[in-house]
Amino acid sequence: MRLAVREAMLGFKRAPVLSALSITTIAFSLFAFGLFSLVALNIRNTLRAVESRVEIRAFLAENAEAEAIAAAMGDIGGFKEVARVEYVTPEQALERAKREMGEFKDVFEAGFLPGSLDIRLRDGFRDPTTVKRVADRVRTYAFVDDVRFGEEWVQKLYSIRNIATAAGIILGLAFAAVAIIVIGATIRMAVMARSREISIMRLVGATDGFIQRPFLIEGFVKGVLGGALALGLTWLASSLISRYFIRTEFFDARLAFLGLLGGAVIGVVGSAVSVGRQIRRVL
Amino acid sequence: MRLAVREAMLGFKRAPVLSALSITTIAFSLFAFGLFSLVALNIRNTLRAVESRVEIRAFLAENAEAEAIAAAMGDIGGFKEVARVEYVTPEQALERAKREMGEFKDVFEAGFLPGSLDIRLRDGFRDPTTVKRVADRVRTYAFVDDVRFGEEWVQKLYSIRNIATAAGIILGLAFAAVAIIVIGATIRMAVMARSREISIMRLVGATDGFIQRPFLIEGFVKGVLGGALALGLTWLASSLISRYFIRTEFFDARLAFLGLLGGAVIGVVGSAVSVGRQIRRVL
Amino acid sequence: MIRFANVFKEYPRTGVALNDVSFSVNKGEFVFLTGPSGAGKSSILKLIYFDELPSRGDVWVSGTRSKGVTRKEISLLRRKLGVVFQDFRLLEDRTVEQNVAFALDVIGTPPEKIHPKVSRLLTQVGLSSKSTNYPRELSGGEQQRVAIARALANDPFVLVADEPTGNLDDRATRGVFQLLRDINAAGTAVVMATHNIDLVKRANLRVLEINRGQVVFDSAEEKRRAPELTP
Amino acid sequence: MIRFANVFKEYPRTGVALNDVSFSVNKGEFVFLTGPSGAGKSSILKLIYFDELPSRGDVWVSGTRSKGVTRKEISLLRRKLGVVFQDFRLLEDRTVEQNVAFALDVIGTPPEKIHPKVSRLLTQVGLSSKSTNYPRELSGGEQQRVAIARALANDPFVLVADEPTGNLDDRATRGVFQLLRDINAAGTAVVMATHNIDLVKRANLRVLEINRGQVVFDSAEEKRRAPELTP
Ligand SMILES: Nc1ncnc2c1ncn2[C@@H]1O[C@H](COP(=O)(O)OP(=O)(O)OP(=O)(O)O)[C@@H](O)[C@H]1O
Ligand SMILES: Nc1ncnc2c1ncn2[C@@H]1O[C@H](COP(=O)(O)OP(=O)(O)OP(=O)(O)O)[C@@H](O)[C@H]1O
Ligand SMILES: [Mg+2]
Ligand SMILES: [Mg+2]
Repeated sequence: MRLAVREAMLGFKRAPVLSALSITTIAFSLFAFGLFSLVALNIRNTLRAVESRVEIRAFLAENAEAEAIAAAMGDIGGFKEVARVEYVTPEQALERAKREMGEFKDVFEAGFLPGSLDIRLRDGFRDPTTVKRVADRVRTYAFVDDVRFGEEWVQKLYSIRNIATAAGIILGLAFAAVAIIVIGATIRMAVMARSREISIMRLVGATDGFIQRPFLIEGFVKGVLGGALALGLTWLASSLISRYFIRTEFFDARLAFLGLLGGAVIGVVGSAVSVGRQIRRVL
Repeated sequence: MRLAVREAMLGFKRAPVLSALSITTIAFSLFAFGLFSLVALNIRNTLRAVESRVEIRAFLAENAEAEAIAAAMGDIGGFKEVARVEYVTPEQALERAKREMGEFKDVFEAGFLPGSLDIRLRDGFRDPTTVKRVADRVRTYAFVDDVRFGEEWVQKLYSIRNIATAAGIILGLAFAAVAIIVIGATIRMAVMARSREISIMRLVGATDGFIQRPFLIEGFVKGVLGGALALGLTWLASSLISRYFIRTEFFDARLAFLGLLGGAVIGVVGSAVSVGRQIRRVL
Repeated sequence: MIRFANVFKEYPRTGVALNDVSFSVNKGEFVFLTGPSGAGKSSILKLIYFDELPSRGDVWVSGTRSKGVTRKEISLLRRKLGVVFQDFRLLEDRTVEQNVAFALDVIGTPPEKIHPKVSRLLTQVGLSSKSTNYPRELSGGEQQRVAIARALANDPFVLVADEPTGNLDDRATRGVFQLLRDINAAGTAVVMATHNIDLVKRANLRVLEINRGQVVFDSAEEKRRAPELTP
Repeated sequence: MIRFANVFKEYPRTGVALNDVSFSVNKGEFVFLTGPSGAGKSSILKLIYFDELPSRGDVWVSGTRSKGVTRKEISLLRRKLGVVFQDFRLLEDRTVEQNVAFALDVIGTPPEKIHPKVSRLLTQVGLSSKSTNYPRELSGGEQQRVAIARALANDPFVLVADEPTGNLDDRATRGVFQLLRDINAAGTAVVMATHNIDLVKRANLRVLEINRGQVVFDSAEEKRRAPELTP
C-alpha cells in the first residue's frame, strides 16, 4: 500500500501536465454539472416562492352585505385547499393600486375599485386544476362579481418548471457522461504513457491488482481534487451571480460532500475500467 | 510538405484519444468563450433596446393652453438632444394606463389622468447627465406640472451595462488564457509522447523545421476542428436558449469565421511554442 | 522443472517460429541455447517465462502448465524466475538502485530488507559506484549488468538469460559467466541464449542448438539430429 | 575527415568519460574501437555524430567543428553520416520498410526513389522477407540488421557503428562485417566499436583501443602508450 501510494505520487510527478489536465477536465465537467444543478436548484426555489403567491381574488359586487361576506369567508376558509382568506375593502384596494402603479400615484386622485376576497392556497394545492376548481366554487357566491386567478400565468409557471426539470435531467446526464468519458480517456492516456513500465512490472511478477492500485489511488486523488476545484468554481460563480444579478442559494454541506464523493467515485471507476482493459493488453 | 501532412495524420491515428481530447478541450475553451461573448452580445443588444426607450415625460397642468403646448413642442423638438416630442392627451393617458395596468382594466371606470409631452432622446444623448439636463430645461415651462424620467432607473441601467462589460472583458481574457494553457499542455503532451521519435529524427539528420512541421499542421487542424466544434456547441446552446427562454442573437458569419481563425491561430501558436521548447531539449 | 512437449509457436504476421520443440531442463542444470539469428532462441525463453503461450503443445515450468494458465498464476510463477532480457528493459525514470529494488518491491519484500540486498547485488555485478545513475547515463555493458542484478534479486530457482553478454567485453563476459556459474552452483537452473561460441565451447555444459525453429542438437542426447526442413 | 584534438568529456553525474583523446581518421579508412565496458567507446562515437559535444578540446568532422556549432549545422552533418546505435533506436510504430524509408524522407529524397532503394538495402542485409513487419516482431539480430540498413540509406561518407554485431551469430556477424568492408571499399570511412576480438584480430585493420577514457593503443602509431590513471 505504502508503495502504491508512492507510485501514485510518482505518477503525478512524472506527468505533472497530464495530471493537471486530468484534474482540470474532471473539475470542468463537474463544474458544468454543478452549475447546472445550481441553476436548477435556484429555478426550483424561485418557482416555489412565486408559486406560494398564487392566489385567487374574488371581486365583490358594490352592494355586497358584510354578513354574507363574513359567512362566505368562514365557508371558504374551511375548504381543505385553502390556507387563508382575507377581505380587502375598496379603500385598501385603491391604496394597493396606487402603490403598485408607482409612477402614477399622485395623479390618481379619484376613481373606484371594488373590494375583494383574497384567497391563499395551501402547499400542494397550487397546481392549475386545483386552483381552477377552487375558483369555480368561489364564483358560485351571489355577491361575487368576478373571480380572477391568472389561469394562463399559473399554466405557464408549471410548464416552465417542467421544461426546466427536463432540461436539468437531460443536460445533467449528458454532462455526467462527458465527465466519465474524459476521465476514462485521461487515465487511459496515463496508462498508455506508462505501458512500458506496466509490461516490465508484469514481467517481474507483479499481479494485476498490484499494478492497478497506484492508478486507482491516482484516480481517486484526481477525482477528489477535481471535485474540490469544481466546488470552488461553482461557489465562485454562484457568489458572483448573487452579487451582480440575483440572490442565489448554494449547495448545503451534504450536497457539497456528495459532489466530492461523486468526483472520487468517478475517478476511481474511470481508472478501474481503463486500467483493467489496458493491462489485459500486455498479456 | 506531403510527408509532413502524412506525419500529422499519423499523429492523429496513433493517438486518437489524445487528439480527441485536445480537440475537445480546445472546443470547450472556445465554447466557454463563445458562450460568454454571446451573453455579452445579447446583454448589450437588450440594453440598447431598453435604452432606446428612455424618455422624459412632462405632465401638463390641467389648464395648459393648446398654443403654448404647440410652441413648447416646437422649442423642445429643436433641442439637439431630442429625437421626437409627442403630445399625449388626458384621454390617451387614461387609455394607456388601462392597457398597462392589465388586470384592473375593467374596474377602472372613472378617474382623471393629466396629459403629457413624451420626449424621446437621440442616440448618444441617453446617458444620465444629459437626460437630467434636458429634463431640467423642460421643467422651466410654466404649464409643466411635473417632469418624470426615472432618474434611478437610468442610473441603474448604466451601471448594469458597465458591470456587464467589465465582467465580459475579465472573464473573456481569463477564458482565453485557460484555452491557451490547455492547448499548450495538450500539445506538449503529444510532443512528449513522441520524444523518442523526435530524437531519432534528429539523429538521422532532420532539421528543427522539418520536425516541427507536422506538429504545427496537427495544431492547426485541431484548432480549426476545435473552433468548429465550439461554434456548433455555441449555436446549439444559443438556439436552445432562444427556444425556451429568451430570443437571442447568434454571431454573424464574419464573427464565426473569426472564431474558427482564432482556433487555428491558437492551435498553431500553442504548438509552435511547445514544440520548439521541447525539441531544444533533445540537443 | 522445465519441460517442452511438442511445442509449436506461430506468430500472427511472421509465421512459424518454433516447430515441434521438445526438451526438458532439470533442477540445477545449466543449458546454453545457441543457433543463428532468428532461429527461435528468444521465443523459447519467452515461452519459459510465459510471455508467449504455445500455439500447440505444452510447456511446464515448475508445475505450472501453459494450457489454461491464468494471469494470476503467470504472475506467481514469474516471482520464482529471474529474467535477463535481450533489450534489458530497464525503467528509464528510475536509478540503477531503484530498478533493482523495484523487482523486490513487486513481490512484497519487507522494505528494510531491500536496501542491503540491492547493495550486495550491485557489488556482485560491479556497479556499486553507479547505483544512483539513470540507465541513460550508463554504457551498454553497464545496463546489461543492471538487468542481471535485477534478475537475481528474488533468488530465482530458474534464471533465464537472453544474450546476457552481448554488450560485454571478454573480461566482463567471463565475470558475468562466472556469476551465473556461482548461482548455478548454489542450485539455480540457468537457461542462457548466446552467440558466444567460444564461451560455449570452453564451458563444457549442456548445449541446445536451435535452427529454423527446431532443436537440431542437444548435447544431453549426444547425437545430432538431421534438421528437417520447415514446410 | 574526423579529428579529435585533446578531447575531454565529462558527464554531469558520472564524471570524466574521455580524458584527453586525440586521433584522426582519414577518408576511406576502417577503424575498430575496442576496450572494456564503460571505457568510452560509445562516447567517442557520440562525439563524432555530435550527439554530445566535448567538455574541452575540439572535434572536427567533415569540416564541421564542435566549437560553436549550430543545430542546423549538426542536422546537415548527420545527413552525410550513417549511424548504427548500440540500442538500435527503431521506430516501434513503423514497419521495417518504413523505418528505413524514414531516413530517406527526412533528407528529402524524391518519393519515387525511396522504394527501390529501401528494397535493395533490405536485401543487402538479408531482411527482404520481413519488410512489412514491425520491430517488435523481429528477433534481436534482425532488428540490428534493420538499423544497419537504415544507416546505409543515405550513402554516408562515414559510417559510425556501435556494436553492430552484438546480437548476431558468427555467420551473420561475418555477413554484416563483409557488408561494412564492401561499403568501405566503395570509399566510405567506417568507425566501428566492438567487443568481438576475434573479428578484430582476423581483419587486420586499424585498431584504436580505449581504456578508462583514454586511447591506450593505436595500431596506426604501432606503439602502446602506458595508460595514465584518471585522477
Ligand atoms: N512478437 C513477435 N511477433 C511476430 N514474430 C516474431 C515475434 N517474436 C519473434 N518473431 C519471429 O520469430 C522468429 C524467431 O525469433 P526469435 O526472437 O526467437 O529469434 P532468436 O533466435 O532469438 O534470434 P536472435 O539471435 O537474433 O535474437 C523471427 O523470425 C522473428 O521474426
Ligand atoms: N549520457 C550519459 N550521462 C552520464 N554518464 C554517461 C552517459 N553516457 C555514458 N556515460 C558514462 O560514461 C562512461 C563511458 O560510457 P560509454 O557508453 O562511452 O562506454 P562504452 O565504452 O561504450 O561501454 P560499452 O562497451 O559497455 O557500451 C560510462 O561509465 C558511463 O556511465
Ligand atoms: Mg533473440
Ligand atoms: Mg557502448
